Amino acid sequence: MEIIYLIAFGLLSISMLLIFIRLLIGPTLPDRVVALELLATVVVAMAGTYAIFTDRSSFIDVAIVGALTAFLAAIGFARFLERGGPRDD
Amino acid sequence: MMKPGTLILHAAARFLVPLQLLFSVFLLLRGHNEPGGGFIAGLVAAGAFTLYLFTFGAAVTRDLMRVDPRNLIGVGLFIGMISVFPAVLQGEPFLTAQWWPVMLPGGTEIKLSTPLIFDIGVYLTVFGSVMLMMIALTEAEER
Amino acid sequence: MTGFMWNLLLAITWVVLTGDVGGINILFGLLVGYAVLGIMQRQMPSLRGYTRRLPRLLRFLAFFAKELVVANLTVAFDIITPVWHMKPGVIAMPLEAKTELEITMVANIISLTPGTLSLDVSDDRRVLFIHAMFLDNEQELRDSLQDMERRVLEILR
Amino acid sequence: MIDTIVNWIIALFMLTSGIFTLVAAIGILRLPDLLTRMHASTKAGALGVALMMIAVMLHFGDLVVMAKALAVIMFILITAPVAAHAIGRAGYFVGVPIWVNTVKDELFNRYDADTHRLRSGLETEEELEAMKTATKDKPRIRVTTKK
Amino acid sequence: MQLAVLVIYLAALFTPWLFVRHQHRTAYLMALVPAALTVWFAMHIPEVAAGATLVQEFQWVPGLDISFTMVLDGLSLMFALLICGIGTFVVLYAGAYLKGNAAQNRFLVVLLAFMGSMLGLVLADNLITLFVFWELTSITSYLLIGFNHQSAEARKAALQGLIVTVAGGLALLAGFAMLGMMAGSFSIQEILSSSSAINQHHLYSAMLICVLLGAFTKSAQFPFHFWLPNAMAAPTPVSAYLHSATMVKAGIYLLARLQPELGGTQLWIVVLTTFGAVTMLTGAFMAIRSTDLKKLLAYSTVMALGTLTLLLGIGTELAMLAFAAYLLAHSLYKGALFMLAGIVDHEAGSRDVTELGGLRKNLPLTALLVGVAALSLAGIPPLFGFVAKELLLESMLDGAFHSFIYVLVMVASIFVVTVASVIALRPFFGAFKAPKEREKIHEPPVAMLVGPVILVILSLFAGLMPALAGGWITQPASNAVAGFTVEGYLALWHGLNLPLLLSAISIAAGLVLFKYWDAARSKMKVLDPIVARGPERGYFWFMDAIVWVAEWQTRKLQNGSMRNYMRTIVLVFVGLTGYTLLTRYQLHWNWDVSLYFHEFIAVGILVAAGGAACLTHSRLGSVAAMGAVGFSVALIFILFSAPDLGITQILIETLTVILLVLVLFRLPSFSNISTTRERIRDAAVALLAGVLITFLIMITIDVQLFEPISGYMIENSYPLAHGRNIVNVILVDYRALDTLGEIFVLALAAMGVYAMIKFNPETSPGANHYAGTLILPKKELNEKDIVHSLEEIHQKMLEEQNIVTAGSDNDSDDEADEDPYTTDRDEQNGDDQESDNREPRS
Amino acid sequence: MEPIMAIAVGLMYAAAIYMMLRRSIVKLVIGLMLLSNAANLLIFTSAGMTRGAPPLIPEGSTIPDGIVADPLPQALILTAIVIAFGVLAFAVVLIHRAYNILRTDNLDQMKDTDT
Amino acid sequence: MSFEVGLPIVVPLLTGALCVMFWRYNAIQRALSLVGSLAILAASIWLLVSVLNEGHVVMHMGNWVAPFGITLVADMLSAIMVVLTGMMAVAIAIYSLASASPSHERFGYYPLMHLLLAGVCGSFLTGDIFNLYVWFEVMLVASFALLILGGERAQMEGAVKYVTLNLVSSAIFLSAIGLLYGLVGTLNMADIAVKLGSAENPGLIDVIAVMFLIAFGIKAAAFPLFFWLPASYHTGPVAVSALFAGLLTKVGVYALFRVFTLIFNQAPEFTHELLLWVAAGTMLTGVLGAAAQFEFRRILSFHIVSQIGYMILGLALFTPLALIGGVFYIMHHIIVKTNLFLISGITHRLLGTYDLKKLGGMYKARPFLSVLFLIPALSLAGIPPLSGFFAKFIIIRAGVEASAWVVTFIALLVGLLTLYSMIKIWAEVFWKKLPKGVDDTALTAGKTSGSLVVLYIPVVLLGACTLFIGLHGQPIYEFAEYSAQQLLNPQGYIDAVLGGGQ
Ligand code: NA
Ligand code: NA
Repeated sequence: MEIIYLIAFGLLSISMLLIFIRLLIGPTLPDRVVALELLATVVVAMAGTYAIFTDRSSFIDVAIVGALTAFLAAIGFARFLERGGPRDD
Repeated sequence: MMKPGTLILHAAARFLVPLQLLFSVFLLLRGHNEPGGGFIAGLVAAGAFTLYLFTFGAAVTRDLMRVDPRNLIGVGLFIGMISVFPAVLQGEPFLTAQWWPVMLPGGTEIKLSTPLIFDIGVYLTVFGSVMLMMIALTEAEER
Repeated sequence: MTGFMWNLLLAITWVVLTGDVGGINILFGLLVGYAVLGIMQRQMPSLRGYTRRLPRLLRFLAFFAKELVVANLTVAFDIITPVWHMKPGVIAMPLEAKTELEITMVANIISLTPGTLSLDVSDDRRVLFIHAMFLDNEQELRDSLQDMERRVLEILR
Repeated sequence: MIDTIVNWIIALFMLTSGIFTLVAAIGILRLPDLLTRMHASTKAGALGVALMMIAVMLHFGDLVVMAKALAVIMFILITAPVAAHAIGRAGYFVGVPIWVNTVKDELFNRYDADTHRLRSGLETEEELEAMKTATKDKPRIRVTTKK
Repeated sequence: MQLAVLVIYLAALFTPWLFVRHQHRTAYLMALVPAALTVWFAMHIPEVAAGATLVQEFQWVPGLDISFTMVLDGLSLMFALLICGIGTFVVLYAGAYLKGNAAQNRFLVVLLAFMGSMLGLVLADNLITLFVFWELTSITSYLLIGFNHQSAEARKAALQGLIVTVAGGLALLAGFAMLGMMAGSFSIQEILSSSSAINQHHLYSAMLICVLLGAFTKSAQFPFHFWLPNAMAAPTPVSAYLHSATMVKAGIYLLARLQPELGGTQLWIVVLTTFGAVTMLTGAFMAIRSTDLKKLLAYSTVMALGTLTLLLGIGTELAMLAFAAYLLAHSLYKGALFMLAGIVDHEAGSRDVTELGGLRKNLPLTALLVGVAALSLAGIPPLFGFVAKELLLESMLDGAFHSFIYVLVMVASIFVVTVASVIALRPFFGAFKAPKEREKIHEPPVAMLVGPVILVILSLFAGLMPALAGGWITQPASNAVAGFTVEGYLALWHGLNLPLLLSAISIAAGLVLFKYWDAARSKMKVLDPIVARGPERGYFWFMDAIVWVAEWQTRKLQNGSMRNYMRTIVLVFVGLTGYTLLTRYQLHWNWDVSLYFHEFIAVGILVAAGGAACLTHSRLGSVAAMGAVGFSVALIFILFSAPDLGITQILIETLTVILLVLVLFRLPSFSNISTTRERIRDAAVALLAGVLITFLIMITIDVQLFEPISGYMIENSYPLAHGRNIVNVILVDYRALDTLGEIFVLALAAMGVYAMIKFNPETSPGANHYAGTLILPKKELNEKDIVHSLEEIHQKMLEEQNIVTAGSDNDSDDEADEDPYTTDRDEQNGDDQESDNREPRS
Repeated sequence: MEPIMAIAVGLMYAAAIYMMLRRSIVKLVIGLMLLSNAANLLIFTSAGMTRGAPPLIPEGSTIPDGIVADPLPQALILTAIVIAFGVLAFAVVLIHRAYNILRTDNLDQMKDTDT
Repeated sequence: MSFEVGLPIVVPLLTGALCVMFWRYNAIQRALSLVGSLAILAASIWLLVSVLNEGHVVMHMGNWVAPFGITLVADMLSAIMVVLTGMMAVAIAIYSLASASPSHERFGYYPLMHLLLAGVCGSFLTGDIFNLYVWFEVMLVASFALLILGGERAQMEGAVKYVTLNLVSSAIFLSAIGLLYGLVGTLNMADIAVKLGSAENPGLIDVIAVMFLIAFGIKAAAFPLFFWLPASYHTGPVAVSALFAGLLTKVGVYALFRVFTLIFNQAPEFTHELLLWVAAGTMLTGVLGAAAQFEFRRILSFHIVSQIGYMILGLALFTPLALIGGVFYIMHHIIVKTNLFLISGITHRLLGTYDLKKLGGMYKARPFLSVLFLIPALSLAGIPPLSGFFAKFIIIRAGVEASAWVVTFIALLVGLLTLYSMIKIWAEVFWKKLPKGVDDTALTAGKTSGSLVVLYIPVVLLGACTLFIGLHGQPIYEFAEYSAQQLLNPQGYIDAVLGGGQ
């Protein structure tokens, strides 16, 4: 069974890496923000995986908080753009 | 007055904020046994109101909160301080945890304790502090 | 909403009466409350149609899950294949939904459906602007979106 | 026996979740413009989490955990599109480049550069007039900043 | 005796209060205090003359061996009498001299305080107590010299006197510390009576030099003599009191006091005789170059101080006799002369002898008194000055010294006769000459004359009855200085001997020199450059050097550049820690690199995001990268069993990003001003620090010295603290105090943020002035640096980026985007790699 | 794991310090953020890292089953995170205000109180 | 139960919390502030008495025995520091009545001040290294907020440096704690001392010691880490900078004293030698920095640096007498430096500037103020019989007895240069004629206004303390001696905390 978990972890990790690359290359701010948002989502999935992996349900709480809060950053960025912040920045 | 959010955001915020607040209280109350606690709960609550802030603006959020964040901080700190003293009555050092089991009608026992009071103080302070900063910053920006 | 509140209230009463706060018991309380409301709703205007929503909701969820997976696969296919099959574009969709909540629900559901993404609602709330990935057959897309909206509204109204 | 089957189902969910997440990641990396990338991130991402949470539900089988996992799914399903809407809209309006092969843009002409109002295109003449003269509702996007 | 000192201080304290009612008459009232004390001390003369030593013990800080014990022996008695006696006259004199001056009360306060300090100095038994009074005399004298504080000249002179004497005082303190350590006590009596061979101690030389530095600076010995003439900026009573009779003799007093224990060594003899003789000559030489009455007197005082030092250096019994006699004689005539010079200045309006002449008609009494005192100064019988001078010459001839010193003494004696003549004759004889009109010049009030009259009478009296003066006053003093009963006596007539001859020669030569004084002075102008290169230049050089070094250091160290501060601190950290690590620890560790792929990715993203946050040119890109850092940290926390931390990290990260986004809205974008070299240097510094940290962590994880205490926490979390989340239990119970502090930190930060945003000079005008905040003028900005709006910021950023990317083929999306909201989207030029062949949309 | 983390943390420190040596106050703040994260990770790493054993006591027992991660550093880090957040918020707004008043984000132009 | 050891922390925390609660009502805040500061003083004196009776006063917070919980410990040094904090609290509270504007009060002046005091007291009393970090931060953030209160340009410029460099210090401190915990697995300082005492690897301990030295060195403004202090201390409201001047850097010094006597005492030939050079550099650079300045508070700020050098010198020499000197110096300096800043505030009130070139005429117009200035100024320069003299004398004597000639020479030289600076202020502000064009209406106003009287009260009180210590130094000396004795024998501290048996 462990191999499955590790494959799942591997898939999520590679996802993180790819998302991170998008975060780096942008090119515009919204692109980065979308990447960041997705990164947070993957962290939530990671927490879930880890909960299964270690058989500890406590990690689900992390997932809940992640799911509930992480999008706020995106809203913040969106607000920045809406108020006239430069998109290239 | 600039209209801060969009329709979709408005609706989402109205829906999400109560959920987040509820969740924050949940985190607060069971923090002693599971991940959570006053600090985390306070941050979640602050996150909720920050969403509201971004969606509806500072004035509306202030109105929603009713209490000035500084009062929240003051009360939070004061509650935090309250938990310092009950032990003195027992001749025990400051901050010694005191537990008062309370029997609810229906046979359930709830344990009131100074750590819980303390956690509530933490919750209010954290909540108040973050909101004080966020609202002030937003107001400065809205000017 | 009122209906759900009543349901919750009944469940809580059930829990208090039985004196057992366990999760199973709460669930059972909810079920009992739901059943009771099913009987009562004919006499109370504010509760009218409450119990009908549950089956609708379940049906919608099934539909939505199917859409989610199937359409996701389409998108996924396009993503992982080297050549782009997509024909993206922004379309304006006239809205049936009226209230803020309805519009938001519709918009969100559409966003969650692969291939479509709600961008914004016009100021007069009549039109939802949607970014779609596959505009090969625009009318078909519009139809399915309208179908989706109808289903959502069915639950909400 | 049942345990094994459940385990395999869990494994299936986990792997699917991973794959969908990966698809989202590839999508966000490969897709040509912001809006299409957001398709990948919103759906595949949400689906990835949802599937993982279903795996969690199955794995723990505990009611509380199931409720929590359900909450995660619900929250993701609510917040992901909202965030996508916020970013997509803002990105579009500040002029983030759009893919050249985009075939249609009905939003394009509905957006008034002067008043920054978003018209539906279904307004009557009077409504349009009223919109132009209504000064108290300022645009949602700031045109200029304070000097 | 403690009471005596205290009474004077109390008198000082009450003066302002009395002054309100009695004005300048307060001085006459106050003169009663030293007068009474003079009487009181005089009553002890017989006792002390009989060889008794009065001791009054009193503890002060016993822990430090500092006592307030006071001792009255021959030496202190002589000084006490001089201090109180001359003090009485000076206070009286000051009452009249400064009549009508608004600051007279302050003057009296400080003068009395000085008197108390001086008295304390000579009575103290404890070295440290002595030092306390020593410094007090420096400070009070500073205040007195700077009496005319609105004149920059006076301030400068006062500062000079203070710096020189305090510098010496600090050396003295070190000397005392050493002496106390060597003798095992700070009590002078114990030191003098102890059997410890202090002059054999290996620190003796160092200690002696320190003590001598103190004494020499205070007593204006060469090369520190320059401050004394400059101190003549002080009002005359001050000069009369401090700079002739008392304070400048404090150093002499100290040397005399310690002579029995410290004296007699080769070092002592050589240093004291050499510096004494040189000082003597310097004083005499400088005196005849001067035309200002007070300068003349001041330099002759320098000469006298040199003489006294010389005598202490000689150290024979005869020298001790001469020492005490000379000291007394000098105090008597010099005190009188200063006061008289003040009268001349006061009445005639000048104290420059070249501007004065023929005043004897208007100031007959003054002229007479000056004449008599000058006789004493010149050492002419039957005045006490003669007695002292005879003894001086005798003890000179008695000792076996280099002939150089004889010559010096003779030259000085000749010059001093000239000086005396100048003082006595030039202002009073010849044609009338004075800045003031003749009719307005008349004898001063009695209060100003009392002192000179009595002092001159005493000079005469002591000269006529040297045995009496010797037996009662100077011989007990000599005994105290010598440390044993000195054989010998004071007499006016020692018979025809070599000293008498020398005396006669010097008088004759001095008179001859006086005749050609004006010519000689102009001839001596040739020497001015040499004089100008005197030790005073050293003082100025030192003061300039301080300011120069200070400014240089400030330019180098405290140069206002935060980055320099930062870099210094980091380098210190790296240097010190690295040095310690390399020199004091053997580097060794075991690698344990078992890790999962996903962990590696998490860490990799962490590092990459951190790097990206550094290297990106976009502010918000940097913020987004920080978000990624935060999420990877959260992931690491999750992967390593810290769910609470994971949750907190996610929440905090989100809020931080929001905060940054809110704030960055108003801030300009990054600009690349640093040169590549700068960046490489900073990167090197940063990397060094990073490597160091890595090493430290590696060592720490390799070395686990003890079991952590958290085992107890884990075991008792549920049974005792009723919590299942141990981290939370630690936070709210085990370490609740930390958490208590932490919420206060957060609250404080919030209050600070709130205040920053809402409270500024515009919102609350005047508030900052009221609170005493530093208010700088509005900053002048270069027009090109002023940024008015976001568009400009944006524009500027783009321009800068164009500059940065100019020449590179990396065509990114930073085109000059005049209006980002344009509806005419198609006009936007290609800005994506993917958007090369844009098609029209419908 | 720890050695890798040690290197990562070292790099974080380096990045933080590098940022704090820039002229721009915004970069300074980014540096501060990195620094506080790095310090937290340092504590986390040097106290030893444990996989999959959160310091929680399961229902029904009074001590955790098996070895759990050291809860104390976690509590310390939690405190440190909060403190760092407060401080950082302050710093961020400070540069905001400083910029508003001085109209420059160049640290080298902030010398008027200090030369 | 020894509540007195907790009260000096709890009282200002409570005052602060209450002040925040009543943020709308300035009058209530003022009253709370006054009562609160008096209460700190009372509690601290209670503590001092207890320490004199019992040697060490210990309280295990939350009733968790050491080393598992956080233990508050007061030895003589802590008690002295806390008493001084109480005194400063009262002085500043009074001064603030007439120097804090209503705006300042509305924006948290009083709670910030009391929480700063809480942080200071907490730092002095805690026996836990991480808890020390927490109190440091409380103190630091409170000081940040106080420093910028008013939003002047100078404040912002100063604060950027103050905040950044202090945060660097905190980061180093935190890192050192992390490493230390990794090594010994405990946070209680007495426990750390026991464990390090029995550890085999002193070299590594020295590395940690050096990190602590740097972290606390920054807080204490030691050479070459002091830059933040002269850049910022003179910018804030004057009562605030007075409080900072007296207390904040002393917390760093206290921490150095604490850890380098209790924990890192294994290799004094290395660590304390290092401290010696730090001390020498601090004394010298500080005093030279001042010589180039012409701003009242800036001169004083640089002198804080130089005086810190003396205190560190006391620790570095590490002999009983030297430690006595160090402690004595701390006591003296807190009072004197606070007082000097307060006086600078009065002259500012009278003439509206801190620039020496624009000040003047004070001696003529305000003779009483002149005397009040001379007392602390001369004391700072080490002129007898004021408190500073004994402080300096003990240090110098200790230096001589330890044959540390170079530093002793520097200490003496610095004494001279300190006098030079003080005299510069005296000559410029008091003696010099008032320069033309300076508004002197407040200066020449015949009657002393009520608010000015309030400003004088703490100055007089502190001046009296300086005089008292100078004239009757024995009790203070005994306090210092007692604390030095305890510092040199950490076993007593360890036994008191760990219960002796462990
Ligand atoms: Na370890
Ligand atoms: Na270790």
